[in-house]
Amino acid sequence: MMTPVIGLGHFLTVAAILFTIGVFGIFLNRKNIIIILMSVELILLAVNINLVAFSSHLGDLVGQIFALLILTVAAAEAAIGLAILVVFFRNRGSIAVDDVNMMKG
Amino acid sequence: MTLPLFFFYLFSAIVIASAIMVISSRNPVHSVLFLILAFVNAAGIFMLAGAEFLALILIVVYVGAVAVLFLFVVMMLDVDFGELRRGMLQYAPIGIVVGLILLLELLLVAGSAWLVPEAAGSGALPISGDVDNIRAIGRVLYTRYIYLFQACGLVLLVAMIGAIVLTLRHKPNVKRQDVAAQVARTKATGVEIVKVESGKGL
Amino acid sequence: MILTNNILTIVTFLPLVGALFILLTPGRDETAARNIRWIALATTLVTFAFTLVMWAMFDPSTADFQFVQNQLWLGDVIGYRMGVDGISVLFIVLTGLLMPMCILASWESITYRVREYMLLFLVLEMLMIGVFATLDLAMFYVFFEGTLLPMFLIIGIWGGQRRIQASYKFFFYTFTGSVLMLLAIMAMYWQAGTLDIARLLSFEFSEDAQFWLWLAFFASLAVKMPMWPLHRWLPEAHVEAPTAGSVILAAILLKLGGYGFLRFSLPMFPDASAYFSNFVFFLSVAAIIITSLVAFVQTDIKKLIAYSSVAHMGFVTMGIFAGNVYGVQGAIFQMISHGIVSGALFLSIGVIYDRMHTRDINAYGGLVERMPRYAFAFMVFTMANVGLPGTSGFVGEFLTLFAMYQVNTWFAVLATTGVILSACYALWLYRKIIWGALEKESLKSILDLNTREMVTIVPLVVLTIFFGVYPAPLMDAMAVSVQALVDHYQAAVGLEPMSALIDLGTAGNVQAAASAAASH
Amino acid sequence: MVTEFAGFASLAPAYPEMLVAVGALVLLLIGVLARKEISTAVTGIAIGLMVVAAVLIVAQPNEGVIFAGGFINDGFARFMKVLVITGSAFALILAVSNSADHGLNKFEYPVLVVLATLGMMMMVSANDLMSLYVGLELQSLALYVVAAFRRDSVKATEAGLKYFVLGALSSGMLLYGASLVYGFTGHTQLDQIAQAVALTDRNPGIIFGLVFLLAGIAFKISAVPFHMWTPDVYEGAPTPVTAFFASAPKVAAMALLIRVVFDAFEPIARDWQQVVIFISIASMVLASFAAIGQNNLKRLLAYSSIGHVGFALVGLSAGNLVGVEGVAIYMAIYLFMTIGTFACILALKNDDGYVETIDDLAGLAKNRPFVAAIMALFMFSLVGLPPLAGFFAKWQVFLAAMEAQLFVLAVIGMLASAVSAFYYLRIIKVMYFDEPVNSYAAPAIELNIVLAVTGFLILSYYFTIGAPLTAWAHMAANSLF
Repeated sequence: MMTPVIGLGHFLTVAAILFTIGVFGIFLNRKNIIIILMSVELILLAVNINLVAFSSHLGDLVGQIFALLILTVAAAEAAIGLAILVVFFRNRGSIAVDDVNMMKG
Repeated sequence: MTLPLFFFYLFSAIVIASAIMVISSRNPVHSVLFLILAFVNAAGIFMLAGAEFLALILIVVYVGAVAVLFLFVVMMLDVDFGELRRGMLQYAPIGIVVGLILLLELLLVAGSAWLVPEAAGSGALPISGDVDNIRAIGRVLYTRYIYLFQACGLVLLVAMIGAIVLTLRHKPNVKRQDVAAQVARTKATGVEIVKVESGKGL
Repeated sequence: MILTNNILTIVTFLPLVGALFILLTPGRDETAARNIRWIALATTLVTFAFTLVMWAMFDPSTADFQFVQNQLWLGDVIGYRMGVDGISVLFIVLTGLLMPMCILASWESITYRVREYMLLFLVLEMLMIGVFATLDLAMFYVFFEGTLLPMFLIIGIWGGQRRIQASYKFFFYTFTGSVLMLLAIMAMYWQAGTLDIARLLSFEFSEDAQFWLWLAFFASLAVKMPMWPLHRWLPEAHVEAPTAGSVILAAILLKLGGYGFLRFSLPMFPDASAYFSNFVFFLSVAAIIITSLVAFVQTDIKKLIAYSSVAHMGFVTMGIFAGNVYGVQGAIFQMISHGIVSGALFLSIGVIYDRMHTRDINAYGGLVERMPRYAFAFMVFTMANVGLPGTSGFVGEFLTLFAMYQVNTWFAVLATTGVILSACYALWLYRKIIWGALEKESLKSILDLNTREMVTIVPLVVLTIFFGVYPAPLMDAMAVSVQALVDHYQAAVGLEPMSALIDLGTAGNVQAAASAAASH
Repeated sequence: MVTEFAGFASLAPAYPEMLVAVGALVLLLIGVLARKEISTAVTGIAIGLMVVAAVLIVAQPNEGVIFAGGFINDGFARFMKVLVITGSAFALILAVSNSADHGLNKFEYPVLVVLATLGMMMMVSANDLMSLYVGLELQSLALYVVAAFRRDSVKATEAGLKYFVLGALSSGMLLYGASLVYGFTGHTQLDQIAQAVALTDRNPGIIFGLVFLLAGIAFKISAVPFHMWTPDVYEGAPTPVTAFFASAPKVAAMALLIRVVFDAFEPIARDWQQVVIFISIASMVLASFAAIGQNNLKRLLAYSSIGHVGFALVGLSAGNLVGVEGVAIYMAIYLFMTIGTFACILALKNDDGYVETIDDLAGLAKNRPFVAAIMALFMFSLVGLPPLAGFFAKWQVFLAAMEAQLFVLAVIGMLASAVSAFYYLRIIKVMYFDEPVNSYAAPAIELNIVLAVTGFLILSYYFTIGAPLTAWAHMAANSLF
């Protein structure tokens, strides 16, 4: 239906950069949970761009349905995440989480 | 450069720039605002790819609800963000290395798509030209994908239960109106007759 | 007919029935403990009776497996397969014989957690009989490795001062070796397409496969045996284990290794066995000499006996890998005899340990004055341990040495020095404990064997002497199976069948051959 | 677009899911409408619901693909679903009498567990990347909440938060992989992906998509190097919740992994096998060594579960029928061992609270001989000592690895299992060889029953459930090939 004015690679590149920024954000802000949650949203956004681009490129609607599902579920996920964050904050008075420690006794 | 391509580069540049700002901004409120900016521009990218409905949803659901929820939480929690940022650069070198490797690999994939644009087969649900995007989604969402649709409903239900069970607190001293209790009042429960002996008081 | 088909199942799982009764015995007081002891004793005695029935029903004129059961059980791989031949039948009887003695030996010395103790012993008996009775390679491993569980707990709970270290060492040495054998078993399944031992015995593995499979089996069996230098766990386990635990360890558990060599390494991997035989001879002779020397300097009686066990097992491996009829028969005989003798020695040590609560050699001396019966029994066992003619220890040691002479004279000569060494330390031990003046105050009031101890020790004295003078019952039972095994092995490695040289059908011939060799 | 809905009867393969979904809603209504706190009753009904669902799955042979290819019910799915439901039901039973101690005495807890179970059933039956994702998220979201359920405890909420963050990240990776797979094959349905993969030669896009997918799932089964969350979450979450985490979700995620790699990526088996082998070795080795230093029981069990996932993956690495059968049996046995072990931990309560560290167990055999005996049984079984069930689990997976000639993997795995014996034995040593320090109250009746049942099954595996389980697992594995 659409003439592919913009090549698929353009979209994928943007998505790849976004995904990397998201992962990097999680590494960078290991203590700030709010930023981590936002980084997760960025990752999901990258995924959605991927899916939409593929959907358009393939002329196939499934990708958009998939993206729609992800949007819905991600909204639910954000709600849960923030709820847990709030109760944690109430208990701790801070949102700093100790580093995930692999060898903690 | 064609117009769509120009807009694509514009939106992409803004999305990436604001994504970087999201993770590096000193103030989380700024982060949320940049997140909103990223979403709005991503909606533009969606539009360019022909997914009009998703573009709308992204703005309505994400900017309208999720991002605002973030904003609420950031404002509500009185967080000392200065403390959180300390030691942030400690992980930066390894993070940069990991990030770069990841990026390179992902670009490799993207690049391969660039080189062989027809690597993919034909889809399961072809987009027909004479139906607009929202209509096409609507037609399959409640029929073909009824299962996923219902399941998403359950996911949202879980989110609701979870949010309530985690955060709702019954405060014992809050007065509420209870209609049933009001209607059920009788003389016996409502009035107490006390015989007061003279000269004694209550 | 029903009995014939199911005799092995009965013998193997009968102890579990007793264990169930013990589990259901109510109460936690002394009465309950007594009931539990009696149940355990009755169970082991009945089991022993059934093993004797099985031996009586056993037909020694064929090398085929008897009382066979063969059903698939877990999927298509693991089956419920049972059967015995002349090699395994004797070990089952030996196990059945020693278990009641172990229960009796623990009658008074085990005072706490009697229920668990007896339970573990009955489970252990089931597993040990299972090892010898099963014809499924996977189930062999299950039984073989399963013995770790009760033994670990027996050493760890009822053991001596340093029991924890001993139990850990025991567990890890054996477990680490065994996992490699497990992988080898799996590899054998994929090569041969079955785990039925009867069919595996006739399957020819490629030489390359044999090499690795032999090594993997060796890793497990040599630890269990134990062969020098993998024997380090044994002295500690022996020293720390309670008396009955030591008896079982020395008498039965060590034999699992030898049985494994006989059942798997030799017939299934003949080429590799021949290839590695010099290596095994070297280790065996090293074991015989080195551990005998080490035994000299021990001050702990149990440790001394433990090291002598390692030395005796050296004769066994030597005999097995000599790969001729003398060697294999000698090895089996040596294992049975060592089972009786070393078990009896540990029982004897348990007797004085119960009285004095020390195993230090220097704490004893002159026991003959107060304990004449004990002194006599201990003498018989010491003689058998040394390998004096007329005791059961002689036959096995002699046959293996004789076999070794035929294969490699140098190793045989070196091994023979081990016999002399063992005579030295064993007699020295006997002199220190039994002879001399009764000087120590604490020993003045020591009592001789009571009835219960007589019941445990006298049968072993009788058997030691009986098999020394007349080994025919054992030799007859194993002769045909051993012959078949050796023929198979020698055909595979391309040697002339030895059976043409001397007919070793009966024990009389063995004795004749023995005296003939002795006159050389 | 034509509707593909052909009457209610055509949905028969999904009846169990529908039953559980409706049941969850009914439970929710009961809980909300009831005037007083009735969490125990809701828990009871929830367990009953699970039992009915399990019976329905076993008794109802309706198999097939429905919902336009999004949902599949086959022998494998039925096997795994029964396991998942069993795990969830047992996890609920464990929380009955001590729910107040762990802050679980709210009716939302059983409701969330039921919903999580529904998510797991969807994962097991997923035949499409989309239904896979939605099922996974339904499960995960419920688990995040359950982990933080004790909202006044810092440890529990921190556990919930960590679990959430890493879970969300893993979902992101999984999705990124899914999007690449979709893009480069043009399909989301697993069997169609397989067809497309078979047609194209090794396309880097598909490979990367596969790797990201595997990484996402590896998080869910807590395999190394994506295991970091496990010890913290296990330690922080309330013990009945930890028991739940360690049992049913692992089974579901493992089933998901098996289905994805076999249904969708069979043509490039070589590629994913290498990844799985790496994950497997890393999990076995790291868990064996990292667990040695632990003194907290729940952390130790976390490492133990990491190690066991590694062992189960040995079977998957083989990539053959025996391997899948082995993994199925492994997960079944692992489920019972885990439930039983956690039941032991929950059965030990004194005035200071529940047993937390290994040292607390000292001399347990004298005070609580029954619990100690069962615990020892489980430890020996976790080591993989015959004749206990744990041995047969290992037997199955390593048998598969030997068939696939993965000798190095098998040897490393076996040695790792020997090392792991060290820390399991330490628990037995403390219970049996040391002198008592604590005295514990008698456990609740339903815990005793759970202990007796699981202990009996583990002990008598060879005689009782071994043969039917093997036969059923064989059937289940066959349905994938």
